[in-house]
Amino acid sequence: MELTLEAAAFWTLAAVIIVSALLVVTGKNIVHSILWLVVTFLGIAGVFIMLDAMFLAAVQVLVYAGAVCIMVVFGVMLTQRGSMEKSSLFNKRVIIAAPLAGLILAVAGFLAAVSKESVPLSGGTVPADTVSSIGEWMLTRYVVPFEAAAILLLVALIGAVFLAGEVNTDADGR
Amino acid sequence: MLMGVSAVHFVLLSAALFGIGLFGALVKKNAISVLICIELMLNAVNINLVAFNKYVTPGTFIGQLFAIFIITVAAAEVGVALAIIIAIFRHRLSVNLDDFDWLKW
Amino acid sequence: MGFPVLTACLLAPLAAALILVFLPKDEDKLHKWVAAAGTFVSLAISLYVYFAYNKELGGLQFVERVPWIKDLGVTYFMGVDGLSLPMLLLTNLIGFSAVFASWNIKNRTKEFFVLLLILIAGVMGTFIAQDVFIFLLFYEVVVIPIYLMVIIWGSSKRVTKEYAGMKLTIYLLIGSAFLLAAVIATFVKSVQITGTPDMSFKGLGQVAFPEQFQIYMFLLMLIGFGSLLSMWPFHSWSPDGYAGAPTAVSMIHAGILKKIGGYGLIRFAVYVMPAGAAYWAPFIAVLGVIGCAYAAMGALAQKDLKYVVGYSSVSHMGYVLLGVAALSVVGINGAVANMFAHGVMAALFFSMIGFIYEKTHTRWIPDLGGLARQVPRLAVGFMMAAMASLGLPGLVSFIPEFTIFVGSFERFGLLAVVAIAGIIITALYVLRAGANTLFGPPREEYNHLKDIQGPEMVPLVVLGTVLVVGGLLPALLFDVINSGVEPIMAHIADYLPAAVQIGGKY
Amino acid sequence: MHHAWLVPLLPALSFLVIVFITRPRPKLSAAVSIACMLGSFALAALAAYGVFTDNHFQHRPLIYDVHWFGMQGLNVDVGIYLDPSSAMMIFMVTMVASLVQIYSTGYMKGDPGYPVFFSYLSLFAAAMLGLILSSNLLQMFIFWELVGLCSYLLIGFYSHKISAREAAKKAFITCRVADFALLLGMLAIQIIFGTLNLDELSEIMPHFENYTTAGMMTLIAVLVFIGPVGKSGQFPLHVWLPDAMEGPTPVSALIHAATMVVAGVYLVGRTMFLFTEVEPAMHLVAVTGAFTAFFAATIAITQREIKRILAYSTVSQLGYMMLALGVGSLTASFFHLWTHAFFKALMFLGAGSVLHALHHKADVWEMGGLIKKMPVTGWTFVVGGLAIAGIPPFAGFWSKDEILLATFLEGHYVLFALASCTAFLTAFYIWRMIFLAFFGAEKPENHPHESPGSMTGPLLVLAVMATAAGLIGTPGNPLWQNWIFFGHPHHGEPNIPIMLISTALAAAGIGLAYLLYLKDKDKANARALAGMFRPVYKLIYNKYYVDELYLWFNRKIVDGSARMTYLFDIYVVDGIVNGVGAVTKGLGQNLRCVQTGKMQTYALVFFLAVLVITVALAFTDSSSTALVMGGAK
Repeated sequence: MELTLEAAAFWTLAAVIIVSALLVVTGKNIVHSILWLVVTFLGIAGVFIMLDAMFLAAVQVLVYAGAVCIMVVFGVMLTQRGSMEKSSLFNKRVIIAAPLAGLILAVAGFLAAVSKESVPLSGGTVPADTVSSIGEWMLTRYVVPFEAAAILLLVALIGAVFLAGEVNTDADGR
Repeated sequence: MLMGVSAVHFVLLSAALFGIGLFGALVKKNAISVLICIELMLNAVNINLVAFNKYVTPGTFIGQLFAIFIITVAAAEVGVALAIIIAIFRHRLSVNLDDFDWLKW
Repeated sequence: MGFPVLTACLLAPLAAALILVFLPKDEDKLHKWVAAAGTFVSLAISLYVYFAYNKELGGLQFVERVPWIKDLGVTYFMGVDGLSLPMLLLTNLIGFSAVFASWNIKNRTKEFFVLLLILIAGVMGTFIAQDVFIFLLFYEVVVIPIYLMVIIWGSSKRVTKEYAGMKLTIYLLIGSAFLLAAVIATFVKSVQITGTPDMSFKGLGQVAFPEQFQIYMFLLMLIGFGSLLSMWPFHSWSPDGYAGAPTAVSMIHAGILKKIGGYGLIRFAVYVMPAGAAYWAPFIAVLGVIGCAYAAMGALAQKDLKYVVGYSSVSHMGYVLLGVAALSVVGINGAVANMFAHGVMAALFFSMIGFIYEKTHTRWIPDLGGLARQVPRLAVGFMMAAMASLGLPGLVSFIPEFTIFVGSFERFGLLAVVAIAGIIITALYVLRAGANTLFGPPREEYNHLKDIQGPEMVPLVVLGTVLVVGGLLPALLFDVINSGVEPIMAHIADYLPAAVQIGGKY
Repeated sequence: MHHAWLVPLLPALSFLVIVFITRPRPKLSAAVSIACMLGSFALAALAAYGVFTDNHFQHRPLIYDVHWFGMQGLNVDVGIYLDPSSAMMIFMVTMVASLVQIYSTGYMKGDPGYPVFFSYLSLFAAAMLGLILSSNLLQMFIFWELVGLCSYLLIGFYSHKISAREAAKKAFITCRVADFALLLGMLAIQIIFGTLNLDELSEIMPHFENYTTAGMMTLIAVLVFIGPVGKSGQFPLHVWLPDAMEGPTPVSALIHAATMVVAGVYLVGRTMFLFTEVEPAMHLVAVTGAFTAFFAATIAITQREIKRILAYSTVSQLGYMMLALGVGSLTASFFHLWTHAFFKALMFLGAGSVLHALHHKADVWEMGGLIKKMPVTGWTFVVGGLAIAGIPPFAGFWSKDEILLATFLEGHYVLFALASCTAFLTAFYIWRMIFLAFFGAEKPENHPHESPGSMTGPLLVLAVMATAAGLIGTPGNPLWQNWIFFGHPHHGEPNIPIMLISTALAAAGIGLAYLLYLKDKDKANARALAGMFRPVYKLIYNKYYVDELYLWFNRKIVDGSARMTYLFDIYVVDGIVNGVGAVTKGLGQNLRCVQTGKMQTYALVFFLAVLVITVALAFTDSSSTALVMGGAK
């Protein structure tokens, strides 16, 4: 019954992720929340590494911890005026939402626990060269979703620009 | 229990993260906070997908591919959502979701 | 299959509507003549079909079949038999008259006549379609023009025209919802039993449905067709609807649209679900009798002419139900003939009331009086309709009523007596309305009124002729109807309880 | 004789011609109408001559039938049924109708509705003749209703008068009530015996037990009888007939005295085979007839309007005819029908002539001494009076005597007494009217003048008939009795006491009227008498309040329940309909509050639902549990 390295890594990462996620949710200052969010994302990147998904871990760090968080900070800057002290408060739904979230967790946990036997305990071996494999898959079998995602990104880009840039048409639009 | 790390562990981790994100998404007043919490939920899903990729179908990368698409879509979503929040903020001078109730009757 | 006569008949009004669409907006006269031409072609064709129909041969004639949706067994299946023929003729008689009854319409004539023509074509389609699917299709075609016509050209009295239009439409749609459910269930069941999809009346009629199934389905159909036929207690759309509707719509609605209910009840419900019919027949008879007596009493209390006729038509439909419920050759013959007779009579009534309203701007009986001196021709038309309504022998409605009475009295005994007593009340309210409108001291404010003339005479001449000819030569009507009814009754004879002799009832 | 079918057709033709062609030209219209009527009369006379000279027809009527319409279970023929009864009727109807039409050319002169009037008269004649010649009950019913329609139109001829309009409506609806029963009777006959053909029915009836019970048979007979009760103005449905006097006087003479109202008697006579089989029905007919005769006669005593007196007299005389039928004597009944047609038409036309002269002043108390200025009208009226009172040898005597005799011989002594009283009353009220109107002092405010020849001519002809029409049926010369009978000819031995009694009663009635209304110049005794029996007088003068009773019933019960039904309809039935609508709408109103527009609430509910569904799927059904447990094999 010794603590394997794998287990130690998992429990550490899990603790980091859960604690930082809780801090994200409970924090009253939104800037602090975003900073804790970065920690959560990094923890998740660690989990990805544990799961032999190197490429994904990199993407996670680049996209989530980097780009998304920066973008959210920009969002905060553009919308929040004055003090950040109480910029991220709870509303009245706490009373229902807390038990609901707890229950969903409980049910998911229970189901996961019951179905333990049917899930393989130790994973298979993922090919080491994940990046090239994924690249091949993406450009062959999954080329259509890939292109669709590309188009989606383009649309989102244009849409975001249009929505955020509305300020100019505003004057004559109304 | 503490010894090996199996798929169940990751599923439980993912569930916990999802629960936290859900809780935040439901109770936060600030629209950007809600957006952040939604990202947490998406990440929880990603953990699940990658975990199953490793434990169930290690050779085919389906889970990872799925996760990549989710990340892509999430990035797009964040962009558009922030743009919408900013646009609304311009009209209402508020990011409190409870003020955005003009979908009602 | 020779020249598609029935399709031509069906398309003539639609063609006229199409031409109307391309005409300039303010050519009022032209619109009316185009509409008249379209309906005239239909009328001529249907007259030809009526008299060319081979009564000795019977069955479906002038058949056209084009498969349409193979998987659902839907066929563009047109044909006429003794049941459809009088209805087809009636539709075109009334359609043609309705165009002339609307001769004085001033605003949006183009839209009005386009809708009117679509309406006529739709109703016609329901009567010649021999496929349930096509039947329902045409029925749905009818509903929307009516709604538009009521709320645009209608009049608000006791209730607003918007209310009337909505009530009318919702009732029609509720009826069709029940029907749709019944049709789908019947179709699915028939496929389960026979394995081949077939939506024609004839095909469905051949299927041996389980008895319990028939009983449920018949109830659905009864509610569906019954609310169309203004069966009590689903009747309250009828007086309000007619009062709100413009003349032409009242004519078509009371004259033919209502008859789709009775027609469908015989053609579809009784034919396909004979065991259900036998099970529910006493129930139908009771509702019919209540409808007769109740609506007659209701009509007695009315002071608005259109309400009088509205309630009266509910009462007359009670007779039709009673005839159907008798489930005998005599009863059903009477029911079909009465539908024809009532259609002609109600249409004439509404057209005359329409003219009165146009000229005096009121339908409120206490405000009218002595019109017989000022507008004698109008008075003649009104009186003819009134007399037909109270079942005066020598006009078209007496023999059908008599036939229904024979059929229902035979089967229901005392129950039928209540309905027959309705003829007294009918006489009371019809004469009261007629006398107070037409007779008594003439009123000065109506001295300047112009009698109906020229095109306005068409409804009176056409419908009046039918009233008299049908009354003097009932065989013209009954031979045709009988040729359609007898095969139906022969088909369902096995399911019916043994005829009850009247002597046993006392 | 084989052209009998033309008899009703000629007037019908004239109706069409007037309506569609000659209406703008009044004179021509009248000419067409009269020409057709006379032609019809000639044909009818020929037919009657043929029938009466050939004994063969008494047992085997001439029948032509053609198929009219039919289906399995209901076949109806129409046709002509010519036997002595119908031959007599068509002869009488065409004759009276011709005379009335000629009379009308004078009476209706200058009326704006002149051509319309003649068209209605033609239509009426056609319908009436059709009724008489019908070979089938349904056909008879059709014409029965058509004469009702003509009656309606003609009573309401002065339609601008509210009283005329109301009287017409009353007539139609009263008859309608009766026709309802008749229709029921016919339906029962059709259903039980499978035919409405008179000839076939008369053969079936003696063996009706093979088809139905005696109780049912009685019911049918009673139902059939109610129709004539309405049309022939028998108690209690007599109320419409006096009001029908609102119509032009020629109409009253033709329709409401001579022809249409006797259609009821005729129908009962035609369907005698229904009644003779069941005793109670016969009694009902007899009692109704006798009571009506007496009842109407008492009312007639107190009435003041000349036409109303005549109307009640008509009701009374129709009661006689019914009585005769009820005691089984078709002969007596039809004989009285025949004579009555002439003398009553005569009196009505005479009354019309008086009204014409006095510009429609109808109260007999305001007349007086008219006979000096209007000799022809006056003396013919006196002839009519003698005939109706039953003074030999005028027509009425013979026929009334026949009825009394038949009643007596059949052993209905109470009815006989009632009928004898009625004879006395009849003589009294008719002569009261004659003395008041034609004799005594002239009233200075009246300026009567004799009517033109077109009106007096028919009066003279009818006066001759009123005198002589009875002579074909005297005990010494029983031609009538050999022509018209039910079953077999019936020869009552001439009963001298009965003749004497009836003559004495008639003479007494006339004498009493003379004492009270002519000898007594200021009519003090009459007034005193009326004063002495004030309550009775009021009761009778107000016609026993039957009209008021019906009016009350109509106003309160019928209209009241109609009102209730309508209120029920708009508040309950429509209330439910609108209620369903309101509930749907209200539900929407309330449910829309759930749509707060707050996204997080929606999400909350969404995840709650996810939770519930997941739990439900995972913990209830095994198959779905496996689904939720994931791709686990």
